Amino acid sequence: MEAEELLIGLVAELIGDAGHVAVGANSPIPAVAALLAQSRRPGMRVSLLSSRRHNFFTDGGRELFDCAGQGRLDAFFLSGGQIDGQANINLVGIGDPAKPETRFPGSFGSAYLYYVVPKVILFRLEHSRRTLVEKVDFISAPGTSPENVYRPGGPIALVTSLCRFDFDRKRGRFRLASLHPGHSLEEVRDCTGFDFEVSGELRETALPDPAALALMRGPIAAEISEIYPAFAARLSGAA
Amino acid sequence: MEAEELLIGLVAELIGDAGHVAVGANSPIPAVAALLAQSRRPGMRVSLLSSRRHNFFTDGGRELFDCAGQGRLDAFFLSGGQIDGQANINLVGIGDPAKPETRFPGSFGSAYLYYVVPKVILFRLEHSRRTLVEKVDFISAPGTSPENVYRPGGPIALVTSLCRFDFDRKRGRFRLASLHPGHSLEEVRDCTGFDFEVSGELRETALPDPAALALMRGPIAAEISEIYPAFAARLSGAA
Amino acid sequence: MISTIEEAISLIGDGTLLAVPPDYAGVSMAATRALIRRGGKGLRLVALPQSGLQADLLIGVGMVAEIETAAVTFGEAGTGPRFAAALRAGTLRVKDATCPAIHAGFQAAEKGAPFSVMRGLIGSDLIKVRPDWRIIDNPFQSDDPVALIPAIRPDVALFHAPMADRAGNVWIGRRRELVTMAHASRRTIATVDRLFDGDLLADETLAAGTLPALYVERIALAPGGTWPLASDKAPTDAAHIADYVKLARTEAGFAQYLDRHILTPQAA
Amino acid sequence: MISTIEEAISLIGDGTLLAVPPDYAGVSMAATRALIRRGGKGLRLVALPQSGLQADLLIGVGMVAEIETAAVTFGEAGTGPRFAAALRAGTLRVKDATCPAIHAGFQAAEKGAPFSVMRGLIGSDLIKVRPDWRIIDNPFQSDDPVALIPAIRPDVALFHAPMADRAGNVWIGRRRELVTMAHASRRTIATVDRLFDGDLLADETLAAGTLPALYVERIALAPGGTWPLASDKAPTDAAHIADYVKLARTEAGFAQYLDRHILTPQAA
Repeated sequence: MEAEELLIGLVAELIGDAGHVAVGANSPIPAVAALLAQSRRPGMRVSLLSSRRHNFFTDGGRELFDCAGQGRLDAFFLSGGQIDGQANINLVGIGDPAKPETRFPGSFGSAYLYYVVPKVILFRLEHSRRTLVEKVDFISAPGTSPENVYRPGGPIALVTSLCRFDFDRKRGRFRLASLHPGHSLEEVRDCTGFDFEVSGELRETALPDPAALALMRGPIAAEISEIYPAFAARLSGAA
Repeated sequence: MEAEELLIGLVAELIGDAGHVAVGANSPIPAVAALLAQSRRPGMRVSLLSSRRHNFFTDGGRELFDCAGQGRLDAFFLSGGQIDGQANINLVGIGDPAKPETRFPGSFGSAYLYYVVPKVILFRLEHSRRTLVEKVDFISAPGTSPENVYRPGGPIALVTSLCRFDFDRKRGRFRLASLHPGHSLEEVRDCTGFDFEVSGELRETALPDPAALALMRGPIAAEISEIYPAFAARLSGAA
Repeated sequence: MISTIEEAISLIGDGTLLAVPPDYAGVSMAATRALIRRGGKGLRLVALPQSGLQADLLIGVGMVAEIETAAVTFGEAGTGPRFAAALRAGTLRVKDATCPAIHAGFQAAEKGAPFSVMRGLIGSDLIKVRPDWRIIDNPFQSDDPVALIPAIRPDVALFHAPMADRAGNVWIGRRRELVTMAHASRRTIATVDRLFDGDLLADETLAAGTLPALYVERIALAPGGTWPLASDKAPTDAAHIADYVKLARTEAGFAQYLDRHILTPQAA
Repeated sequence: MISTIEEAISLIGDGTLLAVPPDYAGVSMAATRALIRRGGKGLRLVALPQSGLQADLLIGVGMVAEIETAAVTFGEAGTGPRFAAALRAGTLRVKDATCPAIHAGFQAAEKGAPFSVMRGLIGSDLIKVRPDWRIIDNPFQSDDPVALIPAIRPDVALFHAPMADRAGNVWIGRRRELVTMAHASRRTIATVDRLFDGDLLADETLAAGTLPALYVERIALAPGGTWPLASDKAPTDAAHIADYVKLARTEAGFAQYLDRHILTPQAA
């Protein structure tokens, strides 16, 4: 679990002091990270969309989007079958969309939430030239928009199994911010299909401190066992 | 109560075979008429908006309008501080709307429902040159619309204390259809501020038959006593 | 979250765009009386979609600069008397609307959309008095005019509901205009008849009628706080309303009403 | 009103525009299986806002000509296998969307409005594959492009809910997308776990989560009718879904699944 624990700590750091963070389905690491971030800032609201207990929405499926449109959602997670160097994400497929070679599930809420949620964290563990490409085949949602487009939100970072990239919205480019322990800049360059900047202060991604580890392995693992029983068991077994 | 009973019978006839009729607040005669019409056609739905028991809406105040917009409301009642010969209605006031001499309550839902409900019955008991005018001071909602305006609905008739006018949408004019017992064409002309046609087959408004009278004085009076206790008591006392 | 009424209404300042529900959907008359006792000016009221006693009182005491509404009505008793008087005196700006246009404006704000589209309206003089509305040609169909209503985003929503829990979830039942009102507004104040012990969201039956705490800034306990208007348990106090309408025909009568029912310390 | 599943689905014909909910909101898998047993063709599915097993099965048997959706997803297991196969084979038209655009389209239909307005979307390639959407300049503000989504008015909505009463009122709890779906659609079919004795609208607590009978054409009893998808009482049957995803990778495996779980007479 060490790699997952590292990612949980990193994502919790990226969430920072968001007032309200929501996590979609099939996202155990962001879910634990959100609850960890919340434990540090008790006023923070966390919506785990696949949970009944951690999901306060009562207005049907549209409420998440309405809530985001109202400016009441501060952080969210998106991923992509492909992500490119301009932080464009592709959730549709490869090849002609009408007759694709590879079809991904679909754009979900990305073509809206990517624009209106201030801190969108891109989370894609598979770090390869297949997933991190120079140019996506289909833009489900663009990383940046022209000045005249209403866009209070957008990507702040991309977290992979190798590293953390921060996204510079002005320049429309990623900057390698930290390497996970055991990985090198060379390895990241080899596995990345797009060009990126390298931070002058390139660090090693920090491991969570003992207090954070105790929290995620203990009370938070118990809390998420409703929706991620297997992950919760492994997490609490890591102690 | 004889005058009211006559009006109830007349309004029930105008409702006809509507699938769903809604009645707003402060409308005892239309409410009883709707329930009478329903008793003749058991599949008919009646929404009495000020009743809890006869109001099935569960989506808040907008549901009436949404329902009408979906084409699921077939008959409704509107009135006006002024109504003119083109069936324009004024619910706003007399004089400059920013500083009116006389102010009416406001347009309510008229500027939408008048367009989308197929059978709008105008109901205004006071039949005078003050209320039935040549030209309203303010059009809350127009009686007719140009061809290119989306308008599946509109007025079908105007019921007053003296008579029934039918509305000819093509010509945009009222036609006197029947006189209530004891009233004359001359009286109607004297009390009406607008020009109107006179039906070739001008009749006397028919009194409700004994079965209808028994229904309105009995079970229907009991049903509406929740919202119109005084009116219900008078109606059942009329037996 | 849970506070006194006086603390709750401190969110309402001079010039606040204040959203209020219609008489049948849970008007916080308790907070309205507290607001009048406290005083203030320049309120901009927006009724979803109409108002009655609440607006008439706030207008009567001179706290309202502007009102957007589909009506200020006392039912059979007609137009709000202080509303009509203020308009005649030229001391109140009115943005006349129609119910579904106000619903549409709130729903646009709820969705974070700049405006809503609606049928109807074409040919109504409301268009003339509402230069903030637009008529455009439907881009999907030629020669088809449609009306656009800009989003209505109030500063504060104020209403009364049957109950709330201590986390700030408010049970509104089927009065879903209150949900839209809270979603569309920056902040929400709810007065409630009682506090619910437990979590309103823990039970699916109660959750179905619950506005989540995310949208609620202040809750104040005010049992029977809609009086003299209707609540889920009590009908309108018709005698009181009739008395109000009679008194409020004149300035002096209105002052007498205020003195008797609002400004005296024993009144809730 | 109350009927068998077979009679209920007779409202769904060849070419019907059929609205379905997402896997978590009450999918009528019982009616879906009955539909597959009955057969038919040319269905146009519209998911509010996404689908999974239901769409994949109907596509797999060749009953679907077109689907509008924000995704056909099996969560961690990825894209619907028969959906992907049909697209590769060119036998299915897809109208790719994003969740809030589908919500907006249904809400426009619910309001009788010709279209809805939404933020986001500008610069997404979805615009390129959706010539039925429009980008216009916000008439209220210069140099501000916004997207317009035309109303989505399905012929039939099909879903599963916990209960209904004999008058046709359906309790949907906090799954309010089902309300919007029914409002927007011409007709609605609901399968339910059980019949409620009495009137769901008579009690305010239950009424808050009730879709009124006005919007409902057919109700059919189908206890556990969401299986293998989640219901308000049971989670997703994960083992069954994993099995489906594995089998449905090939035509032969999919046929085996159909035979085992749908076409055999003992299956519900």
